[in-house]
Amino acid sequence: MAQHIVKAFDEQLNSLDAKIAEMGGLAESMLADACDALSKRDAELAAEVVTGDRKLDQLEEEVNDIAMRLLALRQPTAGDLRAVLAALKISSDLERAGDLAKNVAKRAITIAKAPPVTPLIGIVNMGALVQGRIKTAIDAFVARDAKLAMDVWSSDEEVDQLHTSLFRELLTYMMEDPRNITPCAHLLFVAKNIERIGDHITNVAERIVFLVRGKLPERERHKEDDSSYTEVRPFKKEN
Amino acid sequence: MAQHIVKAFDEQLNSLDAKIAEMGGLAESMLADACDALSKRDAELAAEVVTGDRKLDQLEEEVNDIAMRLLALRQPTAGDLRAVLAALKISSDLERAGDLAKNVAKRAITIAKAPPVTPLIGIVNMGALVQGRIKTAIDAFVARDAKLAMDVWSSDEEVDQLHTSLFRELLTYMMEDPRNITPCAHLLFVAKNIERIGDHITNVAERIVFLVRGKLPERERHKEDDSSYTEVRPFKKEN
Amino acid sequence: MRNMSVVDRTRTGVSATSPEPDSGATAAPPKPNAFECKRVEVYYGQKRGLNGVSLDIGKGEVTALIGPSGCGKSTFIRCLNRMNDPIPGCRVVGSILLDGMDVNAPDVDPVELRARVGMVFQKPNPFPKSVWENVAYGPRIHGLANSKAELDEVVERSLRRAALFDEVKDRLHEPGTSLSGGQQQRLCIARALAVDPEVILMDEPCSALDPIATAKIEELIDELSGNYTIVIVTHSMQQAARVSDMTAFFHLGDLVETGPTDTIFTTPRDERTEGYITGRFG
Amino acid sequence: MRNMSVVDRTRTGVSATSPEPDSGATAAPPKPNAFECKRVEVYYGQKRGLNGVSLDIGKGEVTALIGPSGCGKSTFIRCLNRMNDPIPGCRVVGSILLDGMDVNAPDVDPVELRARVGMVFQKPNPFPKSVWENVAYGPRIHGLANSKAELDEVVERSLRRAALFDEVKDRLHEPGTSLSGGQQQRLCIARALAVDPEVILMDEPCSALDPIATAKIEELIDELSGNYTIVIVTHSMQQAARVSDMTAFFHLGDLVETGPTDTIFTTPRDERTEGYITGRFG
Repeated sequence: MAQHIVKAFDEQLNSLDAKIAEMGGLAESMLADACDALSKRDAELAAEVVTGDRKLDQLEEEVNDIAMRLLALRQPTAGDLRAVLAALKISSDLERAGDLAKNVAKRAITIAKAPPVTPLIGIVNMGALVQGRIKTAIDAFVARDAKLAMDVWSSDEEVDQLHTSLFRELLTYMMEDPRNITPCAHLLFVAKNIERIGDHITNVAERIVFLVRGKLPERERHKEDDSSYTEVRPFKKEN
Repeated sequence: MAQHIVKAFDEQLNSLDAKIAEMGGLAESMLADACDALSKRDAELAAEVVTGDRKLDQLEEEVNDIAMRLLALRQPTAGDLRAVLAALKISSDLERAGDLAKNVAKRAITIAKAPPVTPLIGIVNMGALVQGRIKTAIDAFVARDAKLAMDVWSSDEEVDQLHTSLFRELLTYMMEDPRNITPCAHLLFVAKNIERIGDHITNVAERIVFLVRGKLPERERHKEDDSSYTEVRPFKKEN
Repeated sequence: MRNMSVVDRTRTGVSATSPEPDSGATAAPPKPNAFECKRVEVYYGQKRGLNGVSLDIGKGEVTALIGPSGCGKSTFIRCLNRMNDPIPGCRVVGSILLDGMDVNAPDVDPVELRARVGMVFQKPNPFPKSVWENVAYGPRIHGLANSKAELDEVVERSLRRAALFDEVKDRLHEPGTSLSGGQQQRLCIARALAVDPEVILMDEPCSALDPIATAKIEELIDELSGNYTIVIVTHSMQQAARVSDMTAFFHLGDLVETGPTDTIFTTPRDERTEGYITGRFG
Repeated sequence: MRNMSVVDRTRTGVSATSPEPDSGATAAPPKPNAFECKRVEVYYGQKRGLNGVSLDIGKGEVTALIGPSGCGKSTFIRCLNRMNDPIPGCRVVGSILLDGMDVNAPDVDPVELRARVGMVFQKPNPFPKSVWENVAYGPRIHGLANSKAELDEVVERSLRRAALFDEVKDRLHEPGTSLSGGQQQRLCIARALAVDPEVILMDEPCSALDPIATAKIEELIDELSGNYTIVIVTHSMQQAARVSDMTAFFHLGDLVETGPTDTIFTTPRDERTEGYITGRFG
């Protein structure tokens, strides 16, 4: 698309894009650091993630603010309007993704205090997967690439499957040894949080598709993981 | 505020308000039904909540759609613009609240299959508390009552405290008997979901304050519950 | 459009060449058209001002014609009631049907046509007579009223429809030109309404008015739609967005794109339309 | 305002009565004012058209004056370079300082004042002369250039500043009136710029232009701001929103509210301002 006759309008729209890209980068590195802190039992790194979330909150407010001014002062229509609305929605998903990464970090601090009983490799893999989806989603946003966004949108199932198997695994650990219960309970939430960051990235991908094409992706997305329906029974039945 | 000279503008803004009120009512009754299904072990009622969530998703899309058209066709400013932006944000919080209530219902189905081992009164109380906050928030929205919204905004701490004590309690049950682990793990998420619905309502309250006053509430909100930092040790230590 | 909820405003997109039927079982019955225009070309001497425009105008709808200066939108609207006739060397080719009647047929009386298809201009142009006379003139010459009492009735009804009666009921015998600009424009609308038209054409009706007077005209357009077909040419894209059901975008004598106004302003198909409405044209 | 990021546009709100200092340690130094107006009243005979308006106009900023017809915005802008002087019976009371100089002082030459405070009108009004002559006229009568070569330089520089040179460089000796409406308006701006003004007043400069020509003028206003103080009267609230740093809302001869444009259009303080910009006034 060509430039606006009024150059300031382009600058303001670009500033929205830049904030979104910054938020995406921040959410991505928060998740990476939180998973790192978890696997390395590094409470200090985890604490950094917790405080780092403030920056993301602040960026979201800035996006809200720029978007409101753009709407009030520039009366955007068509693709410009969709860009402003996409920024509003995406920033709120990224802010929540950051919130969830922060919560992972908080729990990493608690888990680091318990004896290291459970293998974390599944969670770390899931984290890496979601981290990659954040990156690709932001690339798709910056490039206005609906096809790439559709790839991100379709790639949520792998995360959901990982999560459901992790849920099962963690419950098994809890049944093996009551001392695992506190750390594994927190790990249940860690896994759920990462899965939900994945959901937010799916939303982001959806908004990018709407931004570029003017309509949402069509086929019904297989959205929810199955962990809510998962039952695990203790090995040694007492009855 | 007086009517617009162009009456259709008022009708369109009112239709946004009506959708938001409808969404609020739906989210409220979904939470109530989910908690009811949980305490009565009523899988059928729970299944109704799960399917009912689609209506909320659809309403959110309608709000997005009306908001986009209003922005494109009416170029709202000042309070009108803030109302459109508030509707966009609030609808997304209510949609997520509904999602979380749906997840409570899903888990209620799973929990109903396990033997009834844990007292659910704490969770049901927490649900009722949050349900009341949804209702008050929507009342505040419809009446454009920033003071009432501030009441809602400030009343999140009670929910957080209830949640932290529930977390501790549920971990204790899990340690008492491994057969409790599956249902209690789901109850951990049920409690967390309700707590998070509370967070979304806090966001809704915040947006109402911004809508009415043009600025966000000022003092730093005590936002997070402490459950992420909570440790519970087994009664009988093995070392 | 005022009685339609925003959500329900997804009308059938009338394409520039041929109307596409709604897909699916919920398709509404096709709406009747006030005008059906096919391959309309306008020549000024050798110069072509309109390059074969095909556009249907739905009955009871508000259709906005937009586009940069010289795009042909005013030329097109003037074809609809043969306002181009008096221009020396001007020639209209193609077919323009009003309720099936060829408006350019030799047996059509342009004066009768202009009673059925009224027009309101950029600058309010009341006759230099009283408010009452301005409105009564048309019905009298068209023989629509036989007595002073009947004329009084037509005048009041027309002024009420134009949302002006309450403001001028005590000033009916003052000159029309003594009214404010916005009132004068509504007086011109009342004058058009007095001869019971089917269509009202408006060529930049608010460009001389302030925002309050403009909003009153826009509200009036909303109120008249449904009962009257309205075609409005406007330089203000925001006005097109606010008042119209359908928008047609003209560029260099071509009809580039037409469709439901909300579609044009949120997801236009043509890059030239998007360029124009977002302020990107060089 | 073009070089400011949107976020950084939280300027000090200049209140209608007295400027309030920024609170806190990060307060910017007070911006210099081009104009300081105190209790300005304008009388036409016995009738008061402006009820004691106090308004400061920041140097290098774009200030938009908005309000319904008859609100006093045009009356006020015309005070700034004494364009009201020729109106019989018109009397201005109060103090209007331009860089500290009382513009109404007896020793101020209105012609000199109008070189420092240029004006652009609603209808582009080039002289019936060539493009070159239109721009060269002012510098010549004000003795700002001594030779044809110097005048050529001034003309080119002024046309470049008005973003017009590239479009007219091969037509410098064609009549100014042969240009398009938007080009004519930029020519009038170039003419104002040629005498090196500090302030440019614009009274509805785009109301006769289409959206593309309007956008070009708005982009030009953005480019000129910073180097020139610009005061613009506009009926289009959207235009005020787009082009200005500060907005002043007038109503019935009163200055109701003034402040940063983004504040006025998102969170105005006064209910009358909100009513006007949201289309609620009766």
